[in-house]
Amino acid sequence: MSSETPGEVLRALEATLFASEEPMSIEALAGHLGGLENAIVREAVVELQIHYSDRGVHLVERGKRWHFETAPDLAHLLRREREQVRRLSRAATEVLAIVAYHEPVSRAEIESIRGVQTAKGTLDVLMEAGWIKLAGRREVPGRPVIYATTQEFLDHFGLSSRRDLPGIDELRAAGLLDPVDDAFEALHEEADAAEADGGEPADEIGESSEAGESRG
Amino acid sequence: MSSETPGEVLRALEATLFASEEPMSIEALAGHLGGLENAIVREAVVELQIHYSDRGVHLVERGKRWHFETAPDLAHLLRREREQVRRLSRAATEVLAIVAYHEPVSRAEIESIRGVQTAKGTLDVLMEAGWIKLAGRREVPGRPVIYATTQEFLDHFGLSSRRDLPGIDELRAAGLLDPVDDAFEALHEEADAAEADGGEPADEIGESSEAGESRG
Amino acid sequence: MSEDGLLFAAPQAEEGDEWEGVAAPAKPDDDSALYLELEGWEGPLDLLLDLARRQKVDLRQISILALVDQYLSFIDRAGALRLELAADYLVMAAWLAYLKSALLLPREEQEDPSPEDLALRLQLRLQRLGAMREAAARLMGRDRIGRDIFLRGCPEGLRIDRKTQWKCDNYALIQAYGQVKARTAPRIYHVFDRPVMTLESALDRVSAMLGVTLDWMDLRDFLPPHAEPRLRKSALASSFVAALELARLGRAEIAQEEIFGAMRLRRIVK
Repeated sequence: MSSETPGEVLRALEATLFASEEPMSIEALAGHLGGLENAIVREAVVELQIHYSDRGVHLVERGKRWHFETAPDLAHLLRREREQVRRLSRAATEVLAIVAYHEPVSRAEIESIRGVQTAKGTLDVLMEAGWIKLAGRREVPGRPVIYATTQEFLDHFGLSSRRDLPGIDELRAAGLLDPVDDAFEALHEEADAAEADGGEPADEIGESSEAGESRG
Repeated sequence: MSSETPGEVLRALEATLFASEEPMSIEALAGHLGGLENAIVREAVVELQIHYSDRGVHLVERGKRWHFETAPDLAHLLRREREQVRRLSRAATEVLAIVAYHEPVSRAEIESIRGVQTAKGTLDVLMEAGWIKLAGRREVPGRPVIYATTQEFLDHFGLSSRRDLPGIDELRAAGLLDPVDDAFEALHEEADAAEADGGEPADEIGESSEAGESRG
Repeated sequence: MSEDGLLFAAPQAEEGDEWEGVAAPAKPDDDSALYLELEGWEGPLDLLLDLARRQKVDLRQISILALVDQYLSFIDRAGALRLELAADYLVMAAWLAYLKSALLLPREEQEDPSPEDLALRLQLRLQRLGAMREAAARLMGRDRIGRDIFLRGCPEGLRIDRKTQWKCDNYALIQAYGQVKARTAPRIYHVFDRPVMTLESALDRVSAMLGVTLDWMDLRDFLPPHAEPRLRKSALASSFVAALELARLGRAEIAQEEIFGAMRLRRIVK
């Protein structure tokens, strides 16, 4: 790509993004570059992204903020002996996934999915890592605190946005992000509808088929 | 200037130098990249240097070690100055006027003329603005610092000398010596603000940054 | 159920392939202990989920009854190994044993909620947990910053220094000085004399006038007849207080017919 001399905006963007200690939004970049128009900055950022797309360093967008990072395919060269990445307990990884796929979510909701009480420490660890944050309270009786993921979470796991979460569309389509109660009722309604149709109760829904098998 | 897809060595070098926390020697780079020959690494580093020579980030050699840094002509982007225009608070304006009419004056003299305590911050603001300066010490017990106005002050207010300031008689003729209602109100406001602060009478109005310092 | 009590101490035996993943290798320094490590194990639902996986079928297709059987046999076996079972495992086991018996009972005798419903709920729950567990694994397996992907090692950092440009104009300056001067200039105060009737003179006046008659007199009759309004006001106040004082001393009585009505005064003859 662009082998010609890059324009001044491009050079300034490149320098700013290289020097910044944090990912920067288009607005922040525009502001830093002395009030350029957002549209111009956006265009230049995309051009820069394309320029770097085949290089050892990539320009990526994470939750509407941009930063440079090393190309994923070079991980084998760069992986460091001492791992800088926090090792999470399985409990913590599950809780993180539940927060990410269901956010915002209360502790009770997390527990109802996991089926076990979630130790206070688990949420603390995730908050300390900067991956989840308090996101207010749910306006239901008890006003429970709810949790959501952070910009740092997107950064760390290389997600442009929550829509990038692996398999989230499939999970949603399969109803696997709906609460058990909803799924349960939906199945019952289906079964009732089927019965009303005069058909046999669909056997993959109820337990009848299995119960039947086991009796046999 | 490699506009073609950069080679693998180049990409690896780019990523390694980008991620490194300190400048790296050719040998260290070669070692890091799985024992490449120094000559190959050197060649690639030079190629990379050329690629970046007209960009916003340069690859530079410092004492036989290489690292990326912001292009020198863009260094101003790293430390930006942002100017903001602020109105001088009433207290500061009064102090400035007193210095202008009575210079050189000590802080105690300013206070006795104003009839209110004067925050240190107020004088600091005026010095920061470049309108007053320290003008030595008065040879009296305690040797208090005395203040005077600057050339910048004259320039800013369009005065060729301090004698251009209207005299007391002229002020009176202009009605500026009449006990103006709003002057009283201003005083009351100050007193109220000070009471609300729970502190001593503050002489600052409005300027929050200076408020609170007056207690000192 | 809780995350506590996940460490099971037991003789290291029968790390059967069936339970791999449940039993982590024993700690080398204590080979008599079998640790069910936190890495893999958390609670009953986890175990059930793992059992479900082990059947290597879609959760929707598996038999809850078979699952329950396996879980219960795990608990049995753990008991045989003298595993110190966590309370929640046992609670779950009891619940599942109930569920199993209910599933085996003839349909008509079943209560509400039916065991089928309970089993369905369990299955739905396992499905969801399974989905999340898989999602977590995929998330953790992504290229992660600090492990696979790196940010710039020594960013120069961006700094913004704010500088203030102070604004003030000529007029404001001179006006401020004028105000200081005006504020601190010596000031002359005029205090005006006001016509007043003191309490003493009112007392004298009221008692003297009361002495003349035995009839009721309106309070206003005691006021100097042609006084200027300000003196009248003062006289009214003083006379009122004088009347109260005389009443207190038992030398006069006061009457008022209605609120804000005329106040009348009469001498008391001793």
